[in-house]
Amino acid sequence: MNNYFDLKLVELGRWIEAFFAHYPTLKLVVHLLLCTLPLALSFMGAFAFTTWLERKGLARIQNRPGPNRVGLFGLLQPIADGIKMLLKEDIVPERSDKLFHFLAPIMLMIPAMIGVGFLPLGDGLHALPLDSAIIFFFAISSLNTIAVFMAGWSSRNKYSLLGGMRAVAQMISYEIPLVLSAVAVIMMAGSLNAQEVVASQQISSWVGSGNILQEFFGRILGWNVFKPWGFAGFIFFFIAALAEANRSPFDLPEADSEIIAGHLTEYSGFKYAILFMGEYISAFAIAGIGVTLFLGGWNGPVFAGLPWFVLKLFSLFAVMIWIRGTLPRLRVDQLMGYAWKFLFPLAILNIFLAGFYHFLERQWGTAIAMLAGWLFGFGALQLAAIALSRLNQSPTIRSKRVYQLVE
Amino acid sequence: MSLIGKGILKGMGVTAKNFFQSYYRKERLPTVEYPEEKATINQFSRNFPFLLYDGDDPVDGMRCTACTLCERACPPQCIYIIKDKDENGKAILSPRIFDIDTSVCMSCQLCVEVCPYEAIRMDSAFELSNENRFEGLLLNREELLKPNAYYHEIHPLEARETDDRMAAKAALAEAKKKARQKRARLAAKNKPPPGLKKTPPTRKKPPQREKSE
Amino acid sequence: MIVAFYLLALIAVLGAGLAITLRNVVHAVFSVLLFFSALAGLFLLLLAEFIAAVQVLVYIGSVGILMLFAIMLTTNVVGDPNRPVQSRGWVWGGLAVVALLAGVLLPIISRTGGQSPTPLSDFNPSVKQLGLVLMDPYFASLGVIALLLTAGLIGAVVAATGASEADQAKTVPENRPRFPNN
Amino acid sequence: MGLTLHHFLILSAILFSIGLVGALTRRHIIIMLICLEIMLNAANLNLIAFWHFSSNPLLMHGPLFTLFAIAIAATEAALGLALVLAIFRHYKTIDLESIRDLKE
Repeated sequence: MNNYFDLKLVELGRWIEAFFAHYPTLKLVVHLLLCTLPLALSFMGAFAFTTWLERKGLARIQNRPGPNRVGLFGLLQPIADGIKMLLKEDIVPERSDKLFHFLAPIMLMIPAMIGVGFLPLGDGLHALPLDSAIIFFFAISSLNTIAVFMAGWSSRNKYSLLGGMRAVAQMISYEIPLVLSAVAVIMMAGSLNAQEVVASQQISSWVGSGNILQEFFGRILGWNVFKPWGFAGFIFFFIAALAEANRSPFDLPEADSEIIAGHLTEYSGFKYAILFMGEYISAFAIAGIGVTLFLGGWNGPVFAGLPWFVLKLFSLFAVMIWIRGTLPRLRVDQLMGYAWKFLFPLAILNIFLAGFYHFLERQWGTAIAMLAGWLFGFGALQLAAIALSRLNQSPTIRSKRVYQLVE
Repeated sequence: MSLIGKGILKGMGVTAKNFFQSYYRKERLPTVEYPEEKATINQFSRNFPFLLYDGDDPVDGMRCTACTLCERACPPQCIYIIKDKDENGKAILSPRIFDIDTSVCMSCQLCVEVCPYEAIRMDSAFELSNENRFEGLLLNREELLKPNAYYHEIHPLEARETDDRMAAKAALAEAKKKARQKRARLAAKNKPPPGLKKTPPTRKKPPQREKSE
Repeated sequence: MIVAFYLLALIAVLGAGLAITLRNVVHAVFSVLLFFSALAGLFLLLLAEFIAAVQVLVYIGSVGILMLFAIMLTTNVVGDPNRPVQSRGWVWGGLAVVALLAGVLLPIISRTGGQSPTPLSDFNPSVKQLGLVLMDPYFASLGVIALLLTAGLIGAVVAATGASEADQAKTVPENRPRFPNN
Repeated sequence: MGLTLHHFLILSAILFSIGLVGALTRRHIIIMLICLEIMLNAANLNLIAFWHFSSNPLLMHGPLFTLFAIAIAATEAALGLALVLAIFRHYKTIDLESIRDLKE
């Protein structure tokens, strides 16, 4: 059985619930706790682990060893950081909006956690199995913007306000290519239900056939990244997700060389830790929805289920860290121009490409559709991308550059 | 046809190479993990000044003559000197108090440049952290005085040069002294009118250092 | 169910009430966002899942942010403290609305049949059904809405960019408020 | 006692009234837009409630209508706020009672 791990987990949940079978109210409470508590705890743990991973990875990229003092390989560093954050003084600016300054971290944390709840972590491991989970996810993740604005505005600091406004502008702009690239997937899966989207990414005639080889490949080859429109969509999605999660190279709201720490400037101590955690968990949530939409969710060759989801999530995050270690920060006008003049038209074009692929698949079968999709569809996207980048170049770049000081 | 994002991929390749090679190539991970192993200090490194003495006894062999040139040259004014006096209240050529506030010192080395007696030099010790934030970094005479051997240990080349210079100076002074004595003897023989050649020997001393540089 | 309803109703009324009474405009916008989210909860209670999602996405995610941006781009947040929050003759307006509520709306509501033909959670409407309805019989209206949205967007851009160079030169910001309170 | 249509109708009537009071009594132009949104939302709640308690909810007329209403409300908000910006640029104030003349 392939989904052994997930089924055991679900069974464990049922077993715990069975203790409270005679008390319906208590059973409901226990059910809710079982749905939410492990999720919250595991994602907080994942956050702690990721801070370690990020520091370590960035350090290695920059030829440093990274944290290695606390615990083995510095693995206990996040705990030390947490204790430090807890013990720090909580500073609230004198003229700040006290209530909103207090509410902003909570407001960032809540949507991040709800967003995580919409992810199908495994077969049957789905905290909020709504019928329109994916659109709900995007709706909830747009609440981040409000929290960031709240943090920026309530601090009554010009850098905070600038960071907050930058964050809002950026998140609103990149939400459009994000959702548009997801639309292609939703269109092809024919459902907004996250479980059905995952199920659509396996070759249904092969999975469950009993043949080991078919079982093995049936759960891999159906992933949306392996389809032309899915591959392009994944790239657009990933770029937009980086911006949406305020990650480098789109970390303008927190650009420390320009505006100190943006909306985080006036936060200290535990509120800062919570804001930071909220940001990471919303990044997790977006990476998770990326895994669900494009990387086959919890599908995997053997032991399909939770382990595969976790593996994919962390590898996606590792790529984010890798990008952070490589690319420099964008300028504000470049950032907005990139969203509106480049990603947005390409994401729309990608929806047409998906439709074209679907039509071919219905007419002549998968093989022809794949071939034509990769050859023509992808070529069309590439051409459009080149044309757009030519169009968007400023005239000074297009003409030969003249350097005044260099002979 | 240029591929979109080729530059990004190239950059990612560079960082990936950095990442993986840092695990098995020494030159990719040059970090010295400090408390366990210490970086080898370059002999030209400098941190804060210290005072030199010759011989075994720090106070007797002290080269400093409390001329306060360094005190006046110090831009952040972190040197504080009080001249010593003997029991008759007459000034003697050594400092009673010589303090350097290393929390103020900016390691400019101007005191070293200005010192005519090669008495003050830059130290390369760097583990100076201290629990007392008021007096801990204010070094007094006893803490500042270090033997010439120590100087040879930390800055061998420079110390040798200094020693040579001092030896040359001493030899020159000796030669002059001899010449003066000879002249004195000759003068005693010839009995010239007194009070004619009095100043030259004392005036000659300061420019000599400039020449040696 | 009924507890959830009363809770959400309380939040909604509170949010709306605060929105129309607070002097600080940013606070008012945040309280109206509270109202929007309570309404999204009510939609979920009524099994209109998709509408709840759209409510959050459009109202909280976009309209709220748009309002905040408009506030940030216009005056100071608290306003002139010497001027009242309410307009002149606001008592009459309030009284008229209360009269409308008590005299017209509530009697009409009390006359409608309050009995629900289908009990809650008896049916399970899916988003797919909504999509099918939207695509087949009401496709024309969808197209019209799309056209309207595009036109609205362009109109908004034109109106917001608006002022020409000459106009800008004419209205030099000489006595512009100095933003004393943020 | 379960939830009935009455609950939702009375709630939406109250919310609508609150929105109307705000629109009639406040002088800040953005608050007036907010009040318009409150009224529209109250109407949407009404639509959804009627749909939920209708005899054939699977026809999906309620959500459909609400969807259109939301789309129009979004357009209205965008246009309204753009007009607010234009007004502010012209009059240097958004206090409705200070804006008296249509010309210049």
